[in-house]
Amino acid sequence: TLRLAVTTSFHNSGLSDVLLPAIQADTQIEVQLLVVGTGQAIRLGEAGDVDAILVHSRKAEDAFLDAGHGTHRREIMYNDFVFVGPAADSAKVADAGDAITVLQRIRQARATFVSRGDDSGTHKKELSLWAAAGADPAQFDRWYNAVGAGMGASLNTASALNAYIMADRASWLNFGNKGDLRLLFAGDPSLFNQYAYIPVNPQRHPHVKADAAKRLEAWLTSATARKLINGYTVAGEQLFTFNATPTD
Amino acid sequence: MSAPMSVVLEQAVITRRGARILGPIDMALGATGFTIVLGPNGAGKTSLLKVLHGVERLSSGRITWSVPEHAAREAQAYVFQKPIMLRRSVQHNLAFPLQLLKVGKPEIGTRVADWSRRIGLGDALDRPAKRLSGGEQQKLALARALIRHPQVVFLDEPCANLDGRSTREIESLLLDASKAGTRIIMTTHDIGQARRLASDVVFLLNGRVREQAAARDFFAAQQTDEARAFLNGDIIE
Amino acid sequence: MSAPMSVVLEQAVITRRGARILGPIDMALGATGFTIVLGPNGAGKTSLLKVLHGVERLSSGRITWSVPEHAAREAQAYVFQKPIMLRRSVQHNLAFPLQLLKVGKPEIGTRVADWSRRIGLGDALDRPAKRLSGGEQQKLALARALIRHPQVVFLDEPCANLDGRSTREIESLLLDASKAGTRIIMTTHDIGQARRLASDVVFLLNGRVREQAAARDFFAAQQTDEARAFLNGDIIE
Amino acid sequence: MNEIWAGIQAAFRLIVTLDPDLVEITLRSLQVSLSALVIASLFALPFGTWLAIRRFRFRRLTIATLNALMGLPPVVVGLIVYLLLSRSGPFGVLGLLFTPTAMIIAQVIIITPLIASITHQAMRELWAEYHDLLISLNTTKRQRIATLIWDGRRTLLTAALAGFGRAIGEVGAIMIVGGNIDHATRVLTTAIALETGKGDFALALGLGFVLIALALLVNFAIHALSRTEREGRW
Amino acid sequence: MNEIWAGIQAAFRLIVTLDPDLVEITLRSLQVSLSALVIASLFALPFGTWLAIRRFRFRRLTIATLNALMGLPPVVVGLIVYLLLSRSGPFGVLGLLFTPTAMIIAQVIIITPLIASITHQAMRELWAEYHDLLISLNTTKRQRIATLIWDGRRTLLTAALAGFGRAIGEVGAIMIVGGNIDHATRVLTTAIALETGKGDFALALGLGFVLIALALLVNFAIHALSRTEREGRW
Ligand SMILES: Nc1ncnc2c1ncn2[C@@H]1O[C@H](COP(=O)(O)OP(=O)(O)OP(=O)(O)O)[C@@H](O)[C@H]1O
Ligand SMILES: Nc1ncnc2c1ncn2[C@@H]1O[C@H](COP(=O)(O)OP(=O)(O)OP(=O)(O)O)[C@@H](O)[C@H]1O
Ligand SMILES: [Mg+2]
Ligand SMILES: [Mg+2]
Repeated sequence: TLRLAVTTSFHNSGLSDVLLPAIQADTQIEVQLLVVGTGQAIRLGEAGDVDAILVHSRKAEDAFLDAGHGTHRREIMYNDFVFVGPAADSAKVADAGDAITVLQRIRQARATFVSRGDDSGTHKKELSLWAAAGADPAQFDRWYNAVGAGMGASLNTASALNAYIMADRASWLNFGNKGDLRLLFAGDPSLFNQYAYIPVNPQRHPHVKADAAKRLEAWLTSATARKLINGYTVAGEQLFTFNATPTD
Repeated sequence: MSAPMSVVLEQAVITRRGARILGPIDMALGATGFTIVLGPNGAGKTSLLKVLHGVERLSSGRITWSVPEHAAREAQAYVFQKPIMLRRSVQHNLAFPLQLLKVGKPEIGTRVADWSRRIGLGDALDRPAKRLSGGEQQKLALARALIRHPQVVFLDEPCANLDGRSTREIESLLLDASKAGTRIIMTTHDIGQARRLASDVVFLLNGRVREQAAARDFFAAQQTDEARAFLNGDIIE
Repeated sequence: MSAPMSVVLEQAVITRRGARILGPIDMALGATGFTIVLGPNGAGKTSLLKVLHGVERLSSGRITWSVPEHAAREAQAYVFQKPIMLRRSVQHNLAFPLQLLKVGKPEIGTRVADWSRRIGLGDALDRPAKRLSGGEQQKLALARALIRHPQVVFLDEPCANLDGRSTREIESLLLDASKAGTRIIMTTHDIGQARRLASDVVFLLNGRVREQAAARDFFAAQQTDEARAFLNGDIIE
Repeated sequence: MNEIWAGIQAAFRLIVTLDPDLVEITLRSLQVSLSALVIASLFALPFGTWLAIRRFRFRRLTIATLNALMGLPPVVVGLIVYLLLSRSGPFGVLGLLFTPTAMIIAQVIIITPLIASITHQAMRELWAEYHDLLISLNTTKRQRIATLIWDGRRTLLTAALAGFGRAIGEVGAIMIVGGNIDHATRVLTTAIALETGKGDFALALGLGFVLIALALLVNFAIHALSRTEREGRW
Repeated sequence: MNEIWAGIQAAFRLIVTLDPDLVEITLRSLQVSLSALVIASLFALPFGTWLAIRRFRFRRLTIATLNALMGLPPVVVGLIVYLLLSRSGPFGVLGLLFTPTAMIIAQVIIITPLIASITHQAMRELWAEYHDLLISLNTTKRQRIATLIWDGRRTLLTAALAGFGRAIGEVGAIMIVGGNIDHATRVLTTAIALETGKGDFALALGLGFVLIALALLVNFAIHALSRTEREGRW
């Protein structure tokens, strides 16, 4: 068995339910998923409580590697973030040109907006976009709600507040409590969300199952994985795009 | 004084976990008098009093007071064999029955002062009742029962733990009350006391009424050997 | 029978929330005899017995048994004024003190059977003790105290709720035990009983020892007016 | 390991610097939990006592159910309250969702069975003791309950404190109905959950120790007020 | 609203179809919480009783602290247990992290103060009643505690049930130390939290109702065994 720390957004996508059995079958590795916040996933890796992590937050990943906690970083796939909001779309973001504009319009309209506010990959991405839009969420008032919760919980809050929110496509499509929220904007390349796989460093933690981690990496970057990942759809939409460079 | 209260028991029976502990009893008690209930330990005296007062329910049979249930309960008071002390000070124990009746504060104050003095606890008003000595608790329980001026009083061995003087005082107090028309039903193991107080006697044995008679006749000549044996403190039957 | 046990109180005092409820008492009790402690309600009889037995602590002063503390406690038994019933059946109440001493099952069985018979509860073995009548509980408490064959027994008004016959039986039982060498220290409000049983008397008043004498002398001629008044059931001073 | 040490330091720092955010969420925690405690007690104390004195057909069933409800999973309670208060729910119009009020409602539901059960258990003893007297004095149900609660107040303290403890440490329910919105519904426990998710264990522990300190404070205060230990027979 | 209805249906479906996953996590919930209850009781009952009979210098302080510990925030307990069991923690070598054992440890820590406090409160009454007799019979401390626990067993039931309730419904701590790993450490409460996160309220509620049903079942069973209500003075 191998323990892999993943983020809520990845788990909520439901892709894991497809991959794990296949992995089990092809490699006889039973992968145990620990679904936690990005930060916590990193910490689990540092402590050596998991054998590898699969996250999407470049900065944190690099820091993790620089500190020598991981052996190397291997990009696996990406999905993208989408802007979700009330069907009425009071802020008129649907026809915006790019993500920056979306945020600016929301801000101008002072439309209720829900932010993860939990330092997760998603949250970091949102903050970077705000920065690019030349705004600082710290200055915002009541309309901006930093809920400090996972993707699902935040979506629940947004749905109850009928608010705008930035979510990853996977979580959104699998989300069961949409209320009258709609997907309003997507597609801007700046919204792409790269997932990377990092095995925990066996020099640091002798007990980690390094070879299993290696075999899993090999599988994740294999053609089988490509087929399954690209082939995984929810409501007819493809969620993830496999972009690992196969080992030659 | 309101309507006189007499009571009738018909085929009254109490059974507890299969065993019959009282009855069947057919008995009538008049509206006046000082009834002493006699009988050996475990005869059923306490049970009988509790049934009459209504704190213990009948398993079968009937009990009927001459006045409506509610009126009856209102006008009765009971002094239990083991004094039940509220976890409060002496004075709050005395005040409690009056507070339940929403009696005015000053009125309560005077009555409490009066009764605490009568039972010699005038300077123990603020002591926790549970810390009183056995006899003091018994006296307190008695005062708490009489402070409402009940028409009917049940007393279950009220002097068991009292010293000679207190016993005498309580006895005269009860006799006065009785003369003043209070109906008293009391148990005791002190035959001398029974002779001094009783106007009529009920003799219980194994949960049944073995003998019921005017005190004079009963003490002069018992109808049953058991009663005779009991009075002599001999082994019964 | 092991070493005789006498006890000495020196300047013994109990104060509770400021009030002195006992003492100062200087008193010595010999290793043999049948001591009756007399005194009005609230005199401090129970407190004195509890101090001697060691369930109540002294606020000041000293108490010294002729044998080591532990040995003393081992060989003593106490019957409380209010019977304390374990929430168990009659037989388990009787067996309890023996179980504590790890007495063998069969031995326990026979002793329990014997004592339950003596107190007339032979056919109530499985009844919850708390449901017994007042007198039955008092007899059970007595049996539970004596079942260990203690050398010293403290009895706090043991016959208060007993009928004439039971009282007689208990008295003879106590006299036998006393003759057999058991040290008995007992309180009662029944002067007659005191006369029948006492070998010597301690008369308490307001927490102080007012008089201590051989029974014969005491009942023949009291040294103090208070004692005289007490025996006549008059108001004291 | 050293995280625990770091946590203690964090707690210390937070307290000495009187970090404004900390003060804010701490006060909110207190406000929510104490309100919940008071409201729950108003139901639970009389109800538990009533259960102790009243004999009716389904009494045992009721008590067993009450005991079972002590196991109400906070998340489920939170979910139900959420559904009731959400705009699409029956009470949506009140707009209570994501307000401290909603958190109080959820906590009241969670701690009421706990307080009622403990009350019932404590009151049975006292009722056994008072039964004959109170019947004899011909008291009304109301008077009986009042008398028992008053004379048993010291033993009821534990019931109340247990309820408070459950409330102040609870996170599952208030996270859902409160939303852990910064400066609006964030309390100590939700903040702790958040920091844990972020992986900032030191801060999480720090807040945790602050919470424990708070609980200690409240308990000492209450114990000081009602001199519990003076009670008893000694 | 209709979600609640959907939830009831989901619960019904899960139960009638005896969904294997459901059975698995339900049994695990039971196993973890009952183990925690047993272990905690082994400490808490004697300790609470001991507190009731023993008088020592810092008694009041101890009791107040114990009461305060009823408010231990599960998340914090989880965090601390995590740090202790973590590979880089002192007990890392045991490899207990993310196992049911770890979850039991956390729950024991959470419910012990609760059980001990209720025990202490219940035992003070009984001790007041037995005090003179047990002293007079010259009993050892051990014998006193044993006697009180035995004769007070029915009142202690509430303490135990409260502990069980707290354990079975708890999620914060076991989420952290258990990790909610499918087929390994997933229990009802963590599963509920998961489904809530996915926004699948029907399933979450369904699981919640199953959990409540479970609690009811356990309580009825226990009540049936110990005929609580036969006790008392009636
Ligand atoms: N709840 C009960 N369950 C079983 N037996 C009971 C119960 N209550 C009373 N008894 C039995 O019924 C009998 C009568 O009890 P009761 O208290 O009326 O006797 P009593 O005449 O008052 O005796 P005493 O003079 O000792 O007070 C006793 O043998 C007692 O053991
Ligand atoms: N814990 C206490 N706190 C305050 N006062 C107490 C306490 N215990 C006993 N007293 C008082 O001390 C006095 C003596 O009590 P004690 O029980 O020894 O009297 P007693 O001689 O046994 O009386 P009785 O014949 O009624 O049993 C009483 O006035 C009682 O109120
Ligand atoms: Mg009686
Ligand atoms: Mg006394």
